[in-house]
Amino acid sequence: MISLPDYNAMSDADFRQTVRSFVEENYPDIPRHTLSRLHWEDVKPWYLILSKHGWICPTWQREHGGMGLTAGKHLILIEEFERYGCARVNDIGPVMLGPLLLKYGTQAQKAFFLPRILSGEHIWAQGYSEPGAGSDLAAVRCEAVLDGRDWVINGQKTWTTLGMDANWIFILVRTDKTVRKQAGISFLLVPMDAPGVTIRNIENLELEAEFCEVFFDDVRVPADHILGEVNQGWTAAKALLGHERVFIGAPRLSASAMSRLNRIALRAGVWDDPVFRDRYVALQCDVLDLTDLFEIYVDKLRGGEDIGADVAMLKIFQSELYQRISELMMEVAEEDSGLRHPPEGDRQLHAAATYLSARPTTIFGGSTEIMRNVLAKAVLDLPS
Amino acid sequence: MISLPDYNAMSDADFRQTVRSFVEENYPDIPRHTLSRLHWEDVKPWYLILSKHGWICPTWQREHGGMGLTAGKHLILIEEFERYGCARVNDIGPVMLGPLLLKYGTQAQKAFFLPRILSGEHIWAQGYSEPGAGSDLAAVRCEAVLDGRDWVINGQKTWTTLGMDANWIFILVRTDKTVRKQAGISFLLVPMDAPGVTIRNIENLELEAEFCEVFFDDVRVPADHILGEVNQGWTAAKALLGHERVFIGAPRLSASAMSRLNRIALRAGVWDDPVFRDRYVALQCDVLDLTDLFEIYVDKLRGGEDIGADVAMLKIFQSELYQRISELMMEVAEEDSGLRHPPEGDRQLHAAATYLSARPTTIFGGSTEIMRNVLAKAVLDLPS
Amino acid sequence: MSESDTEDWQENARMIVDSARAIVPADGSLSRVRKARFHGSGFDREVMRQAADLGWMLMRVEEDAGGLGLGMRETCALMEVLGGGLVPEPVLSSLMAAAVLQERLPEAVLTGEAVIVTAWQDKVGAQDWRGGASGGRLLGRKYNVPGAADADFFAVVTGGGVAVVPRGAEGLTVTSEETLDGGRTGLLTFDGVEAEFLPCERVEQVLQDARLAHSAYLLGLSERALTITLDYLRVRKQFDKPIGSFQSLQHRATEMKIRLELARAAISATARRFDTGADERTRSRDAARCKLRAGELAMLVAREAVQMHGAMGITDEADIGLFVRKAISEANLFGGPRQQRASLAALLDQEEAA
Amino acid sequence: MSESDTEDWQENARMIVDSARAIVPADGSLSRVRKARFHGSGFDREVMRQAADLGWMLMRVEEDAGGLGLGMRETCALMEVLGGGLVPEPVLSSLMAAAVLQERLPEAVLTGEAVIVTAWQDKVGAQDWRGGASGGRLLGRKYNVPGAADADFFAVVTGGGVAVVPRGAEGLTVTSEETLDGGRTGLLTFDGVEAEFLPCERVEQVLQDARLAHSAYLLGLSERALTITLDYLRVRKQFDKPIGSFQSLQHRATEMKIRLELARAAISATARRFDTGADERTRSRDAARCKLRAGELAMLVAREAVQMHGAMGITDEADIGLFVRKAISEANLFGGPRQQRASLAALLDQEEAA
Repeated sequence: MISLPDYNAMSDADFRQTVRSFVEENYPDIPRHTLSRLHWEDVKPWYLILSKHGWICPTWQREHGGMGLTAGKHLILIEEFERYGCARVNDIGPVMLGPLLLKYGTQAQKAFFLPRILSGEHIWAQGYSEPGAGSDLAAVRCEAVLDGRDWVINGQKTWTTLGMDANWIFILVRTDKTVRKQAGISFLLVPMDAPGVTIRNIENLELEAEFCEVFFDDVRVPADHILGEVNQGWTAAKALLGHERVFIGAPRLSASAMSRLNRIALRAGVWDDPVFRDRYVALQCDVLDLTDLFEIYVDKLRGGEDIGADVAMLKIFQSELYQRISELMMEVAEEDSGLRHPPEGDRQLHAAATYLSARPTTIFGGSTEIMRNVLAKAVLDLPS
Repeated sequence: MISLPDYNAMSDADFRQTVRSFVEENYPDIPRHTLSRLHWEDVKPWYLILSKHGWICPTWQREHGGMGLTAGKHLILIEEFERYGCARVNDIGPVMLGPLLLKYGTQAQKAFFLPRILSGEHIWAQGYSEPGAGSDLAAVRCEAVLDGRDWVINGQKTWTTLGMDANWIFILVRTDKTVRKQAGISFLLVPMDAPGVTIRNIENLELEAEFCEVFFDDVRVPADHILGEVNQGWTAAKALLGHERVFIGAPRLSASAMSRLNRIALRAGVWDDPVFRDRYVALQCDVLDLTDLFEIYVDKLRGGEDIGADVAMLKIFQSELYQRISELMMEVAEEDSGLRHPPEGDRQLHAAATYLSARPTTIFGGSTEIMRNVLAKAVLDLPS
Repeated sequence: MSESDTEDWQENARMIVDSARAIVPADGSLSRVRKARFHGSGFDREVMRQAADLGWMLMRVEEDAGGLGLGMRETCALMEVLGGGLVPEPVLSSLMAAAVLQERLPEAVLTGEAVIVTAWQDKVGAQDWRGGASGGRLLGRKYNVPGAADADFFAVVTGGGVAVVPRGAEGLTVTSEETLDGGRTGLLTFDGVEAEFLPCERVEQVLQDARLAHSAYLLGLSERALTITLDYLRVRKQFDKPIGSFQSLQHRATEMKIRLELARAAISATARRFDTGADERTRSRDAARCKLRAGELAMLVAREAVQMHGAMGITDEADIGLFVRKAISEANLFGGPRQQRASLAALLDQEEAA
Repeated sequence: MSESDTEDWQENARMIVDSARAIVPADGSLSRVRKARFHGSGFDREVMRQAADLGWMLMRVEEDAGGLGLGMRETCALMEVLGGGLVPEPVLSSLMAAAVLQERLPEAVLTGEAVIVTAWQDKVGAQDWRGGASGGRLLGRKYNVPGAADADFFAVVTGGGVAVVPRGAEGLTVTSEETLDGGRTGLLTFDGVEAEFLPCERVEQVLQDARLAHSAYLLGLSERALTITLDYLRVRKQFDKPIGSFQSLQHRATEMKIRLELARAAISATARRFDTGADERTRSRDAARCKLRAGELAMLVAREAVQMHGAMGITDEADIGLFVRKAISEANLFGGPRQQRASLAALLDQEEAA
């Protein structure tokens, strides 16, 4: 195991500098500041470098091969990675599955899976949504039946982000149809090369295959490929929310979009137009106010406080703000808003790229509509 | 009976000129272009002049003492009255009850009530809403029980516009509690001086007593003071909607608010501000587009076509537009937006007067929320 | 306003809309449109030939110039159908060329053998068109020329007159870039191209007409996108209920409907005013107002259609995506909202002075 | 940022907020506020005396000038409570006078015998304050002076220094007009009033502080109005269901909540930055940003509160109306959104240059 310094003992400023130097020294020759996700073949060098230095799983405890960062330090790491424009790696294993394994996994599961996430041998995908179970996730119908020593799985998952890059997938399956829908769900771990697993890529509006459908046709996995107890999968699936929501609501996406808007406006010759400026400063205030709100949640994370349902406010406002910025970009870009490729080959000037990349932010990870339902009930205490 | 020319035979232009001359010659020395309603004592001279000339009930057939105007001609009359700024009279009798009497009334009812509306002897109020029955009007609880030859009425009405000026009121009352709520409602005609009727004025945000509550405490009216059949009141109450909705959606309120906004902007010195102009022209387009949409409905009226539920679009957009104009006024008026009285004594410059008068337009006559529910179901065919 | 020609134009419009069914399938299929994306010129010459056969090239040519002399009401009716079908061919640009050239429209265009498009825009983000002519030659650039990738002639509009330039003219460089909807937008660069400049006094009017006609295209697009979205709201279920039963989506859907009907009313009334004689200020104002309304409508419907389709909305395979891509590709043609509001604000000055 | 004084300020703020309960009833009763409307000076001298007794007049006076030297965090905490209680007294204007005058604040003000308010604004719709001094005398006008109808002293801020002018000064005319919330706004006219001009370098800072403090007042007002509206949504029934169960109202309510929490976060972070040392550009930008956010919040909540209360919302008897009237009376004080955005746009130029 790699021996790492105690990052949490560093001052924030020192740690920030450490991360900055690390990134500058180690980031490989792959794209930076991409708006869309890179595939495994392109981002693999960065994953392996992070892996080699013990930096691939920042939040795992050190005894499990992680960096053991506090939430505050983790945020600094994210900020510096974003500042440099580091591509996002296939991080479902490090971010989603790892913590669940640590909490619910058996000793054997931990011993088998954790090192393989750390090394990059296992690249995981998340199989939650189905054609009939999106916002209403608990309506999953993909089912698993115990047949001797195997689970036999039949059904379909969809919107599986970068599923085509993964060699393992964790899925929510129905294992009891006779109970309340949340109570009959289990959490299975499935190798993508198991007989009966097929995938079909789905192109998104950016014409990239970022997600896929995964079909399970009499797929068999050993009975011990279950995480947690039978019919307790819903609890595990829900356990991850909370801390991550704060990061989703961070003002970074909007702030970087503002700097692109600035450049697009300069190119379009409207930077000095008072009408444009009036709208620009209003958006700028939105970003700054969001930053102040975000800091409140970061302080809570730093202080080890639990994050309540109210964090949905961050996600709603951030994603809608990002979209509003992208919409002003489109207006400012005028006829160039319709170009498929960046003007002058400069991605910063490509209004449509931001516009399209902003669309899923109000849909995935809890749609704005679902988030508002949650806020209305859990925070505003309005009746059903 | 007064002998009137056949106005419908005139060209639109000739009729418009006729109305314009009539107003200029006959309008009494009472306020014009008021944003709030006048009370009976102030508007009475105008009512009596209209009455004397046979112009008080423009839509009633001529044999009943009306002008017998077609919808198209009626619209011209309304436009010219508004153009001159004629105060609105207490018109519940002419506009609401009259047509209902003509459709559902007995010969005796018509003979008794119609002439008294025409003469101004009876001033009517409408008693529909109750504290628990606003948007959900069919939930009326004010009840009437037949006791011998009398209806005995107990309960309360509220939001009765200019009820304090009326000497008669028509009310929806519950006469059968055992059936579907719409099926147990009757329509009674009640003199305000009947023992047991008390009223309490309600001041509105403009600090004027424009409406009141009316309480019924063992109020007795003869059994024949019912309009239509027992338990058929809901049908009568609903019968009036349709044509009137077109007039509610007319762009006049918004157009006149724009001219006030123009003056307020000039006074505030922002008329040349490009940021203001950008918002001003956007609102101006809204008014012009609304005018084009309104004309489509006017053409339907002229052609005698039925008006469908889609007319709610006019009301929603008009009332929200009027409010948006008033909100820009408030912004432009800066610190003066908070003044109770008009700056320089000029009501045209009083942003808050428009702001406040615009508030009820999205609430009364079918709230925007109810109108959108109706549109979603009846026009967009969306499921319940 | 004169309504004496009411029945005439309605009958004409009906015939033209019917004829468009040869190009826009009555069953709403978008398979041709989908297949044509992202390769070749972005449009089908065969469809342009059909359009010529159907007489569309003569619609905006006056009767005494040998045309059909049809009005903007008929033109908008046609454009609305083309928008609903997301037709990628440069029909409007060809009609503009015909309107500018009148009896001087090349014969090969009328027979459908050749395709002509209009090149007018001097720069991105402005509605200027007077550049390009210098000393009897064409110089400089013309932006956003639809169909440029495979057109045979360009009607090049300049302050010095209009020039019909064949594709192969010496000194003319034609380049084009892919657009998000899978088509291409052209850039013409003139390096002293010899040309005959024909006098033309109606350029500004043709541009106003085009702005209105393009608004009708966006209206058709938006209406179909709303219809598809409403269909989805009726059938897609979550929490055991159709999502169209959720009040917040219902209320947002009614807002789209209201904006759509405002656009329809404005476009239809403006087309009538254009056909029955409107003064220059009214033409200028109403063309801008229609374009503002229709452009914002298309962007609103695009945004809400994606959101209401949820994850389906951000796939390329769902047809709604074709509407979204077309909306964001074309909403700003003939001037985005910024330009329209600026020109309306300029008219405000005239009103004050008047 | 230094957080060493975290506990200090929190304890101070708690004490001040507690002390405000003498003026703002803990049970939320608005009967005093309602009764005070539309007669007299629009405020209660007794309450101003209480405020002085509670030491508020010394809050913004430095410790070496004999004051408490409290920060903007404590001030905003107080203003938020006053806003929630719709307190009509000119507390902020008095605190401004104290901040400007420091050790020169009249003794009678400290004891609560006399009321002082600040007169700074040169014209409606602008944040200019340098006018008024000419040749050692006061000339011209000062607008929007709160409490002018019954104040004893005016701290008149000019480019030539600040002058403490007693109400009865020769050449001073005090008039006041009713405001929609039932208070009065004052206009001072100086016809060559003799005055001693005390030097003062902190006017712009005090105005930034006031802009922030007034934002906190609007925040308190908005929060209470939202609370009342949510209560109404929970109990008011239509169609046999509480109207708060209707999704479209729920979603709009969440939007108010989000805007409210943004305002709270911005005001709280700005107050901390002000207290821990922010440069001039940050101060200027953040004061404008808080005022923009809070002003728009108050107007949003006012609009939605009326609509969600239905007919009750347009009566004067429902308490929500008091909030609506106060919101529209005060949202534009210290500059409406137009002014704030304009000053933010001006800062944009500095950023570019920087």
